[in-house]
Amino acid sequence: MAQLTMVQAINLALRQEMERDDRVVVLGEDVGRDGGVFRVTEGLLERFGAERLIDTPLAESAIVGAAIGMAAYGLRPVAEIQFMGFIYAAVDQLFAHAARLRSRSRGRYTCPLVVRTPYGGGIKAPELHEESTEAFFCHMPGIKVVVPSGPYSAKGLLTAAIRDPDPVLFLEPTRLYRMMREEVPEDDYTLPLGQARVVREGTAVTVIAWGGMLERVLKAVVPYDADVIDLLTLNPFDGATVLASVRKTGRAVIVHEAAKTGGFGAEIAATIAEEGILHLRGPVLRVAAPDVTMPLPKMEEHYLPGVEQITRTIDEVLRY
Amino acid sequence: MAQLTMVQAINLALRQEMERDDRVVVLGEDVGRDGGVFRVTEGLLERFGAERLIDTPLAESAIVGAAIGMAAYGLRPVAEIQFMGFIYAAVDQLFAHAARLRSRSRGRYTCPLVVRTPYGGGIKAPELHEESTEAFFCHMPGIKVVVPSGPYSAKGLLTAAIRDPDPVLFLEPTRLYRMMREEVPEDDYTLPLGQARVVREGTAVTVIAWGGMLERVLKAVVPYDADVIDLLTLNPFDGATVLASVRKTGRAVIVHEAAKTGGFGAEIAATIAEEGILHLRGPVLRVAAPDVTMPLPKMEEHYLPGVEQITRTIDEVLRY
Amino acid sequence: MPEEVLATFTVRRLSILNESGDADEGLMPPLSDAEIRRMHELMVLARTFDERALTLQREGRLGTYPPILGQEAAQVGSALALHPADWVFPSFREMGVHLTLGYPIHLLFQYWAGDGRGLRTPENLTIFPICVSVGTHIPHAVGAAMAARYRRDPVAVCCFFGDGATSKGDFHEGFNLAGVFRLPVVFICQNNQWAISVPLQRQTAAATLAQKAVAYGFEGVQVDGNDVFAVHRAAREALDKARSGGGPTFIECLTYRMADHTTADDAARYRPQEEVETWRGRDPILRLERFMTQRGLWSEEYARETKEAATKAVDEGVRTMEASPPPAPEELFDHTGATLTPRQAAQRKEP
Amino acid sequence: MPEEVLATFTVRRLSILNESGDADEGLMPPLSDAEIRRMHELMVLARTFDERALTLQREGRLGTYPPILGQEAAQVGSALALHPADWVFPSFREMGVHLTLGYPIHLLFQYWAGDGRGLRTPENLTIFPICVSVGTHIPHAVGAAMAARYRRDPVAVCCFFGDGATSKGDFHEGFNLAGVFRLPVVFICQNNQWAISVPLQRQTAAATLAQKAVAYGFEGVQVDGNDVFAVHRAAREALDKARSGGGPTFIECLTYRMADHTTADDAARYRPQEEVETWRGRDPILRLERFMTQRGLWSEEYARETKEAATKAVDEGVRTMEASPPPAPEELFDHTGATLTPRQAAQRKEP
Ligand SMILES: Cc1ncc(C[n+]2csc(CCOP(=O)(O)OP(=O)(O)O)c2C)c(N)n1
Ligand SMILES: Cc1ncc(C[n+]2csc(CCOP(=O)(O)OP(=O)(O)O)c2C)c(N)n1
Ligand SMILES: [Mg+2]
Ligand SMILES: [Mg+2]
Repeated sequence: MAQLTMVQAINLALRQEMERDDRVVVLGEDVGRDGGVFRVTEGLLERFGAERLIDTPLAESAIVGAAIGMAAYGLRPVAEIQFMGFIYAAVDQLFAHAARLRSRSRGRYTCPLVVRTPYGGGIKAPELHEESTEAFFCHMPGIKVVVPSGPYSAKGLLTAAIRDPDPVLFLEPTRLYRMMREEVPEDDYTLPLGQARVVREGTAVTVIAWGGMLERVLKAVVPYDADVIDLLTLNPFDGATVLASVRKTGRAVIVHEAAKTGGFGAEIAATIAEEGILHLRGPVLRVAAPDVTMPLPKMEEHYLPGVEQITRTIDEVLRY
Repeated sequence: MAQLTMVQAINLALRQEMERDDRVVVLGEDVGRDGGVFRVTEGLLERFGAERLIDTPLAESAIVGAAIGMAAYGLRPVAEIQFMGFIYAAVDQLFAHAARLRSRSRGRYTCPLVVRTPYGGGIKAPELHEESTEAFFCHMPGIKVVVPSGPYSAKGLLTAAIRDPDPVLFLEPTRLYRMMREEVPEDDYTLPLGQARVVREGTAVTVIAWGGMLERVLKAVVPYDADVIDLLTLNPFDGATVLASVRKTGRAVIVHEAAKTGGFGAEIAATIAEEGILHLRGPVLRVAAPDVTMPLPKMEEHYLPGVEQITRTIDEVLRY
Repeated sequence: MPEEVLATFTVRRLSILNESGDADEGLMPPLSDAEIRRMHELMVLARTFDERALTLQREGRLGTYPPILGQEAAQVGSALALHPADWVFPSFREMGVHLTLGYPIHLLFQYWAGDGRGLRTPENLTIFPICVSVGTHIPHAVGAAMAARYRRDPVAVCCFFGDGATSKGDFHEGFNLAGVFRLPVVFICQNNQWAISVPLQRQTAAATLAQKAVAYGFEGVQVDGNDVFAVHRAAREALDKARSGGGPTFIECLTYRMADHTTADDAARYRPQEEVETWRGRDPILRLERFMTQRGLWSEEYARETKEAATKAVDEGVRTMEASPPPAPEELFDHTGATLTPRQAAQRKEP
Repeated sequence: MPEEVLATFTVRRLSILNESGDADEGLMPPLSDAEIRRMHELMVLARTFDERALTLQREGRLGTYPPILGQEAAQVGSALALHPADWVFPSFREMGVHLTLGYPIHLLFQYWAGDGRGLRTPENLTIFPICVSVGTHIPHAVGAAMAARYRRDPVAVCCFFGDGATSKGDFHEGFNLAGVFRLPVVFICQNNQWAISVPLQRQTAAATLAQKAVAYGFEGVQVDGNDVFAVHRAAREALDKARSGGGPTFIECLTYRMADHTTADDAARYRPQEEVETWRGRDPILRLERFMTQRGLWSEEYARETKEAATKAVDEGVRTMEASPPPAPEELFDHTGATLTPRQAAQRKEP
């Protein structure tokens, strides 16, 4: 077992799945020769050749669209969108097609496709390189949305995503790519999609987060008796784990780095308001970015929720 | 004052704004000679000529993209996407550009653009002709989302949308196009964006809806002492009106025809859970379509929330 | 500007069978009499299906329907060039392709009646579901071709679309990918000269659609789309080329949409009746019948039998379609994913 | 297939100034000595800016930066053909265009330092904000051209992008629209032969990018992008044509990206150093200097003064940029909409 970064863990997952299953192919911009702009696919071209590590032209809709055709034909494509800010051009292929191929054909054709993309803020990158609009994709039945929060979960979830019989959007928190190392087994393991992870147990408040925010949440909760839930899969999300925790603590704080209005925190809060309200002692609070688009680097720390903001919100809900 | 259908009301709004302001131009597929597939732009080509009623090639991204350029140049384009199911191809232009032009240029360029599109179910149309994925667009700061619920609100809101200095997505509930007539003044009037309408006052439960569902809600609430709120603008939505009502009634039911998970009902419920929870007597319930994509016509009534389902949910919340 | 010439491109047009039914024997594809009759029978079946669909729609037994009248040669001629293992990616106006390939008639009707179960392609066929969103299936075809090549499968992929589709970004991105990877794919555009109310000259300033292939570094050719022999020959050559590693081809079938865009449309609002009349004279079935008459392949009796067989098949399709019970409400949940999400499972149980 | 030829297209290449600095006098655009010196000075300014940006980035004073080294002729030559009222839609690698048009140097630096305020174009210029999302600004340029035409404004719109952008759907949809409406727009592609690690031959199977205009029914031409006279002449003619109602033109400037894609990239991973060396010999500034020497427009002193002036302007830009206070946190909310939403107003007040 080795201490790996998230980039290495994802690379390992791809490598192992490609070894295991010749249906797995990777396509995207600069994924081959260059090994990806974050080096996530480094060394895979050398190992698997240009037929399985496909450098495509600069065309996001075609990357996802072609991957749909490949998936329907029987392959297991893993498409990379270079940054989440460029996935919008592929939304039509994702929503009108990937999500619906199985239902449109009443099960005759399926779409076992993974779309990977770096996402989230905090890396001081140019415009559109730090989007965190995961909520868009959580309102489309037929697509799963998965967000790892570290190297270990990245490998286990990506392996599960590649083996999943349906399309999965796999969002990789860019800020975490090299921020930490974790023990990541060489062995084949998967983490089940749709299952949250209780990272820390407590009884006073439930704090729910995913991806790049989890690290900040874990810093913020140190002085509190908090249950911390790492959602891992956003769609379908693990309502049972969330509700069990809220029933125990009676208080909920949801943290995400996307703009507040319409963010995925809304769905979690709504679910709690619908199914857990009788156990609540106070409001369900959301810590989120303000309702503006991601600014350029000089402003990004004013935008992203910080530890202090999380602490303040926990304090607020503890007043009830 | 005349009794108009929604199609006529929208046509009148377009005509009057085009008379009033030569910056207003209409572009889209079949909007000119054909007068639009729903006849919404009927007669406008004859009145304003092909320079202002622009039949475009079949290219949704270019329709919105070109409209952005026109708006930045100083016009007030009204772009039509023929059905909401085809707007996904324009999401990149909407999210990466229309929403951000003002902030990207720090106010130097603006984007006073309206994108109109028929939306929603219940018309027994082919696949992708009955989408109601309004929630996607409510998570993008910089874009307003407006949904009229009848001829009168359609004219007032569309006029306001055209005069708005920022991009507005104007969703026209297709099912209502010719379902009802209302008194619609010839006179110039606007309904302010961002303001909900209390359609009916009551004290036992707040029912919140918009667009095509309002009509069903109004049928369902007849026997109840219900406050009914027609949201009209989804982003930015009128939280104050919603919260004032919930404070009064202590109970909330939100009705929308989109799939439940991640639908805009989540944001309303979350807002109530955050800011109105102390006044709640029971759970905030959502009546929504199930988490599947819109089916073909033979199944559509199994998909769309019906009067009975609304009634049942009101009964449920009244038990608290 | 006087400059160095870097490259020259030509766009060619293939036609074999003229309106009088005379064929250029030098260009005729190798077809036996039986095969020619089969072509004709399928075109008659396609037209019979189409006529019935319009009737059923008027009677409220089908939903919105897009007629194929006038495009039978483009559809049957090209589909007859396909091999059973080839993959087909249709748009929404290729019922002649479906019928030629043996897609069950009752399923076609079922789909157009608004019942999604009609889109479940039988296991023996590799036809993708009808694509309503114009042009967006082109990348799927390209992806399937990538997969076929990766698998070393000796198959071609064939993708159908209309003139309007050539304006979409996905047309471009897909074509470009096909060119870069020299994929085994044949693109067949039925240029019926209208995209609802938008005529070809407002769809593009290019004089032909075929020339759009120049942008992607592969061959584009225009054929007379009402000439079943020209269509068949071009499709056969392009499919053979694709299967043998020669890369993609773009075939523009110049034809005409004789009917309204769909049953929800009224073409009289936007196009002159004379144009329609001009094209009526170019009817693809009439033309083939003239040829068959010259060849001695046509007789009153043959014609009657052909029409009867078509009518019978269509009748049966309608009967089977209408005998199938309506979908059960729970079927809503059947194919969103391989398994139900917890929330879907709960929703499925709701009254 | 033997067939009728419908149309023939040729793609031409314009070059005027060769690597030795000899110009084809017959093709030379009309330029005074002062104008030629101005060209040179701007190219030197562009290079000086670029060198400084790289230094600043290494020192942590700028963020990720995309160098323009080697593309100065394509940028300065074309930008000098613009009129003040023309509208310009840049991508992200046209700082030479900005500098030629007089975009304040400190704002350019501010933007690349990660401060959005640098993108507020001064009122006297009509340059659109830098577009990071490749190719997606092409429809904006087309829309602006539609608006200009509607207003009867005698202006041209000029849109810049790279070779990678030609693969995007928006390139296609925008070009097609420009063709259909014969709009006053000039598309200038700096084909620097790489899109990050993807070489031109993997970007498209077309032999030239210029030929892509065939698909849209308007003229495409390739020019030697390291030849400032050829670029200038082609741009001037195309812009004049656009302003006088002649419709769109596509100009492919064949050039080379001499540096890494950005400061975050390492081109040595994917391309041979020899290729870069070959292109070093084709340096656009060197070539112009050789021409100027032959013409007696160049001297050691002129060269020194030019470099000094450029350095001074860039120094001043850096100083002004670094003297500007950082943005205040509340500025986050300043320009999302004309007014704040109630929720934004509340968020703005939060600590
Ligand atoms: C992406 C998209 N935009 C708009 C529509 C609405 N629509 C349906 S068919 C059609 C015209 C299609 O024209 P063409 O591609 O020439 O095919 P044809 O109908 O002539 O067979 C339009 C605009 C659609 N289905 N998909
Ligand atoms: C739509 C989109 N996809 C991906 C990227 C990431 N990216 C930035 S530049 C670039 C290559 C651009 O190549 P080209 O158009 O040739 O311009 P150049 O960088 O050579 O100037 C890529 C892939 C992007 N910015 N936008
Ligand atoms: Mg057509
Ligand atoms: Mg390039």
